[in-house]
Amino acid sequence: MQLKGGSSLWIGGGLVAAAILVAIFAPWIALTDPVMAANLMNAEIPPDWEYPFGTDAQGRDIYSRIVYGARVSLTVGIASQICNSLIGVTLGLTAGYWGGWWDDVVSGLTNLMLAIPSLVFALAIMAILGPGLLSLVVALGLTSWSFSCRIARAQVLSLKSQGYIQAARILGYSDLRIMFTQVLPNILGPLIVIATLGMGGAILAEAALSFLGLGIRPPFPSWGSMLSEARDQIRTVPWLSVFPGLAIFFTVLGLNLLGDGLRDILDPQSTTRRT
Amino acid sequence: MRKLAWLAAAAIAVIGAGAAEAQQTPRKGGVLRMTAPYSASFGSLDPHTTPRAQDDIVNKAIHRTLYNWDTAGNKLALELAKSVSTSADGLTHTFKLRDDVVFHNGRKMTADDLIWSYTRIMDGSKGYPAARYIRIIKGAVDVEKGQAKEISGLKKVDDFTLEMTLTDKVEPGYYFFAGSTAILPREEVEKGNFASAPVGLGPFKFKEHVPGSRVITEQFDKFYKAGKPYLDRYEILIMAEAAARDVAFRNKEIDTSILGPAQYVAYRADPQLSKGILEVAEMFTRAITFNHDAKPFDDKRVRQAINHAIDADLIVKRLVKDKAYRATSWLPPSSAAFDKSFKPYAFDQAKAKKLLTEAGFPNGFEWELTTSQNESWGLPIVEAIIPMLDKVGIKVKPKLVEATVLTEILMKGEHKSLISSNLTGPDSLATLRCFYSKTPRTACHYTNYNNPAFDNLLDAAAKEGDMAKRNDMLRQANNLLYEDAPVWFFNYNKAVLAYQPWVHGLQANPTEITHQYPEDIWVDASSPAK
Amino acid sequence: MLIVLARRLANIVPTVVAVMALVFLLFSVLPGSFISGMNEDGRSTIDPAVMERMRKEMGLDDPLPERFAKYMINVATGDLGTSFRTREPVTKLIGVRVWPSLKLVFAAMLFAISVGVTLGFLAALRPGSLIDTAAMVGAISGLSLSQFWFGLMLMYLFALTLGWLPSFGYGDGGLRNLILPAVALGVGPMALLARTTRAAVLDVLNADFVRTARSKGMSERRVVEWHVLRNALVLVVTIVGLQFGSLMGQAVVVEKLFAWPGVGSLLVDSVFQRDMPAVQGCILMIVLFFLFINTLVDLAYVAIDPRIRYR
Amino acid sequence: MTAPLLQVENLRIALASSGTTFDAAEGVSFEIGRGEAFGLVGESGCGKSITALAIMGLLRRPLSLASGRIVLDGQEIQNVSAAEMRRLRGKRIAMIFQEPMTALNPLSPVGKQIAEMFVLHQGASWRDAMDRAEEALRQVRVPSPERRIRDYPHQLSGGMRQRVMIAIALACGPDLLVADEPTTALDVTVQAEIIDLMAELCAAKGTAILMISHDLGLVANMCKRVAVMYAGRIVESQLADAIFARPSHPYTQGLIDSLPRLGERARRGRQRLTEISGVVPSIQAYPSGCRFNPRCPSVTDVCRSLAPDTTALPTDGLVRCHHHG
Repeated sequence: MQLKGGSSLWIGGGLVAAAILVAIFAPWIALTDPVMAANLMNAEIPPDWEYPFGTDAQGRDIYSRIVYGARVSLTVGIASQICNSLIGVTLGLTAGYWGGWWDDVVSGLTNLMLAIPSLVFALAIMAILGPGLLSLVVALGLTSWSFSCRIARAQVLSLKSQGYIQAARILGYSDLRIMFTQVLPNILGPLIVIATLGMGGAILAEAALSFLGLGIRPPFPSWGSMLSEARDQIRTVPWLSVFPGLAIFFTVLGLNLLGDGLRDILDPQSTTRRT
Repeated sequence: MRKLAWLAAAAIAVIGAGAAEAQQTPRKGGVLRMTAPYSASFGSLDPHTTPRAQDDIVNKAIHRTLYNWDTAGNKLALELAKSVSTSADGLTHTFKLRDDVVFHNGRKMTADDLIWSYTRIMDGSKGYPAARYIRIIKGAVDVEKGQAKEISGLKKVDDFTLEMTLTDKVEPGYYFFAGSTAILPREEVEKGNFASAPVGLGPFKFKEHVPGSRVITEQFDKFYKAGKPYLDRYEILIMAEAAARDVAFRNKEIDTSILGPAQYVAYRADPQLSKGILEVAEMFTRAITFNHDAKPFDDKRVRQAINHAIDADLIVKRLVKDKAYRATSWLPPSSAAFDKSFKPYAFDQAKAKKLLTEAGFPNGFEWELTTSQNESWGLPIVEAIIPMLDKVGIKVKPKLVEATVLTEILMKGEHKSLISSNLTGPDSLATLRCFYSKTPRTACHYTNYNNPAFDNLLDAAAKEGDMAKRNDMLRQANNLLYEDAPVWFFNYNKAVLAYQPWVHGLQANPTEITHQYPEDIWVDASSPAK
Repeated sequence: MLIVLARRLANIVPTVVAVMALVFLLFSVLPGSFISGMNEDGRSTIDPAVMERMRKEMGLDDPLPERFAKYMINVATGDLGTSFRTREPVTKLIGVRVWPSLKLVFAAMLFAISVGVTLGFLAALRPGSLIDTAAMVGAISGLSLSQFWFGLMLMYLFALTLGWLPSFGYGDGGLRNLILPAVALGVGPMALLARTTRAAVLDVLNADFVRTARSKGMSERRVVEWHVLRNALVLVVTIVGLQFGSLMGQAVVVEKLFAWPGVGSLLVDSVFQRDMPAVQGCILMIVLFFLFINTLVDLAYVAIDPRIRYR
Repeated sequence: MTAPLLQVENLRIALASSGTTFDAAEGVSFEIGRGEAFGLVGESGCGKSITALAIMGLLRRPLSLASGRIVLDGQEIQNVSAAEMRRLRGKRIAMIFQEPMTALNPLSPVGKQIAEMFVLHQGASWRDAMDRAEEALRQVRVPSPERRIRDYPHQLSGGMRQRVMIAIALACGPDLLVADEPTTALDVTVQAEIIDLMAELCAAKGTAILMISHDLGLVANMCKRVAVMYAGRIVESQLADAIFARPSHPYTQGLIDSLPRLGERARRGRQRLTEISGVVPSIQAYPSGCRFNPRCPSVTDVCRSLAPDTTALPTDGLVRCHHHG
């Protein structure tokens, strides 16, 4: 437990839920179109009643861009973690289940992924695929599955040693069915925790890649690209960076808190403590 | 028109400021901390191997070329030669070299050094970028192809006289002023460690290079210009990140900084910082290059419509924050062939709509526009264009790529259209050659524009010996480009260099503002750097 | 000790080969090429015919497996090829970057360990107290910060507003230039370490042998010094190792922001310039550093935990 | 009769859990004389271990001592300062824990863990303390102690580790040794050795033992007097001999019936072992009245409504049952 009681779960859950709701209802919450409602005559207006978060250099309403940006940032976070979980679980399950040379290959791959820092790997993939939402999902979704892979593999091995799998096989269950009905439910808790914490990491990684010039495909906004673009003007036009910065901070904070809270519920033995 | 008047006034203001400074007596000694803003490292300190603007900042301190850009006279001037005489056919040039030029290792420069340096550049196995300039010398291509050991067009008359025969009737200054044609001492290059310990004949000696961080040079006391350089030490600090550069400049850790549009506004608004701003109309034209091989850009009316549909003045004013001059045609205002009577395409969406309808696109079309992330001629501009073109039905889909690969995309003709910044000077003839139909795509003919009238004008201009008449023809050619709109004419760059109040003698170099000749720079006693 | 070392070293070779194969494969499909590496921003070009000839001479048109085999043989002999961009040996290019990189990474880790572990300890010794709550709120906030934004804030605060430290660059390689980038880089690992240490210490404090120690009549302070520290260290060392190892690669953003001449900024530059030999060299360096740190961590385990020796 | 070494009076231990508190133990009273072996028996969760921890002053949140007195050699120790308690702990009262696997620090040589006692309580130098640790290991009959002293816990067998624990506990010659299930985790063959060793050493040093176990047979063998705990209360305390002969509480009876013992087995013929039906109630859901009533074979209405008080037994014992009195 990182914060007292379940407060981290509730605060975190609240922040994340707010971000998700904003993303879902973006067209209704936003005041203007995030791309087309540009008017250079309105460029860089400080926050006021008409533009609650001010406008950017293109004269677009920053509030509306942040509302739509939630879609991009959350999509990147969620989709990349789904990728990571799928890859990790598939490799981990099959490696633990079949063992042998395949296990060696998977553990080799896992070591490989650990040895190349994920940001470097993501940088390489982004350079190859070029900037864009799909590229981001791929770059961040292919680079950090080693942890879920290990958990899945360890769970299979433990069930194996307890004879469950042997028994299921004797009953005539198929390999796939055993993996999905016997193994998967046991690791779902830790996986959700990993994915929640990973989502925060992915949103930050998106910002870092934007900073390096390899972010989302324009002109659709992401929080990372908005923050990155505004970095020369942090002092002179502060509202350009303050609001996307806060959006990133509170969403990632929410995800981290939620992950901590979920860990207490879903993973009391804390196989995910090491994150 | 108002714009142009303002432009002229600005130019005068800049020159006036320079004159006022010249009246003060330069102080000897001190340190200047120049910034290298374009990339996070230097490519190479061997000037022959690098075409990069970033590297030329260092080259200007350590090395020298046959010609130089004379900022005060706004023209090319002899640097390593005292005089030049040209033969009647205009092809052979005889240079009387300076006899007081000494390399940092103490040896005197002679005609042999020029011949050796130019021959080295033509080593075909190395692909030195300056080969494209040296190829103008007769026989240079044979060396490049390995068919000859010596360039036949270079002849040493005596130690300080060099005879150079060219293949075309051109002004040699345009070819022998680029930093990558520097004159190097053979014995130092052949030691094999030249890129790490360069030896030149410029005003400053190489002292230290921390790759990715800085180059430090020290005053060379045998420099050929009397009394110069003033500075004891000239440091070039790498700072590619604009936000960090801003902090460092305000914190007085650096003496110069290059400003982007956003910072330009902030610095102009600041009572202190606004006193140290050097502006110059650089010879870069920002434009969207249409590929005329691809539909619908083969149609002149579509290209004209786009020029009418975008409110470029508004973008220049609001988004680029007046850190640019609205482009009329291809050649920049500093070119002698620039026609001041022309007005840029007017913002007229009704006319654009009409042109599109005539061209068969009443409802517009979808358009993939390749762009880099550059804040002055990349993504932000495209983002501003999107809603404007949307109003005439054109749906722009930006394709973001890294700035490095822009050239390659252009050379391969993989683009439908691409926004970039193009060097458009100082050689107006060479600049316009990029629209000459027989120029290969890989040599800058990225539009594949084809207009026989334009070709004829260029052919005639190349043959014309009289500079005034030649400029006349080039002006007509440039005006043809205006009419045909092979590109979207966006703006000419206004380069802005911020400097600390103790810095004097900076030059408004329109070829590249960061390419300062550091021997003219001095700092007064209020400089905090030691 | 030697067995652990030998086993580790035997693992390094296949990992390096696999990493380099992956890098080779990835970058063989990278858009832009050699030519982009030699040019810049459309400002000037090398004659295409010359380019083609150079491609052939450098063997860039050979089949991928052949190029890879050649490269690995060269790597084995300490030759990482020649940079497209600078036309110098990559070993030289990277060589000068390693020391600044190591300095930054070690300084960041020193910061992360000294602050993170201390905070974690203090928090765990008084769970639920003000210091615990403050440290953990701080830690989770530290994990939620965007690195470049935090770096910029440090610049504004400590360089511009307070004027205590230089805002950028390597300077003369002194400590003053090192502090801000090291803090910017170290804040993430610091936050993680604070959390891990707290959890580890709480785990150990609940262990039976700590109760035994208390039943001996030991003061809390002695319990912690004699029995808790070392045991908590085992858990902390794992996280330190993982963080430390990947830090050289994670430093790209900070190095770029602070104009720090490390391997990370060279890597980013080289990726953008399509300077493949340099990219490969940088990644090799980063991976070797990771493996080196992991070996150190394994040795640290052996030193700390007697159980490992006899396994 | 001289004053007892340890008097525990009306001990109540509270467990705080999500806002409310429960009694983990209440009304616990017993006395232990000098050099006497006293047994505390009950199933896991009955409160015997936390009683031991309370005596040691080692209760940690969420457990706390709510009321009652603990008197050691005439001195009340339940409220003494932490520093004073530390001086008592280890020196005058020592404790052995159930799990020898985890009760020793895995990263410290066992010799050092013994030597700590001499450094802590007798101000010995480390070198001197290590010599004495070796001697202590010899006393608990660890073979070649001069070598073992440098061994780490994982290099020792479970029995050996428990010997080390005994060496630690008896290092400073305490007046009272609290042994919390000292043999439960060990092999049966080793159990007897450890018990014998403990009894022998304590007898030699005049150390009293508070033996805590779920195994009534083991306790009865070793101890003079025995108390049986159920659901946080002592339900019966008796002389060990008497408890087997005449168990007074139905729970004690149940415990005896469930014991497999060679001698008894023969006498009772092939009769099956009986088990106490039902389960131990959880601390949050102690039944009202007599806490044993849901499982008691002779339960009556009064058992369900009224908590029974203690009744003196003729054999110098006490029982907490409505059916005695």
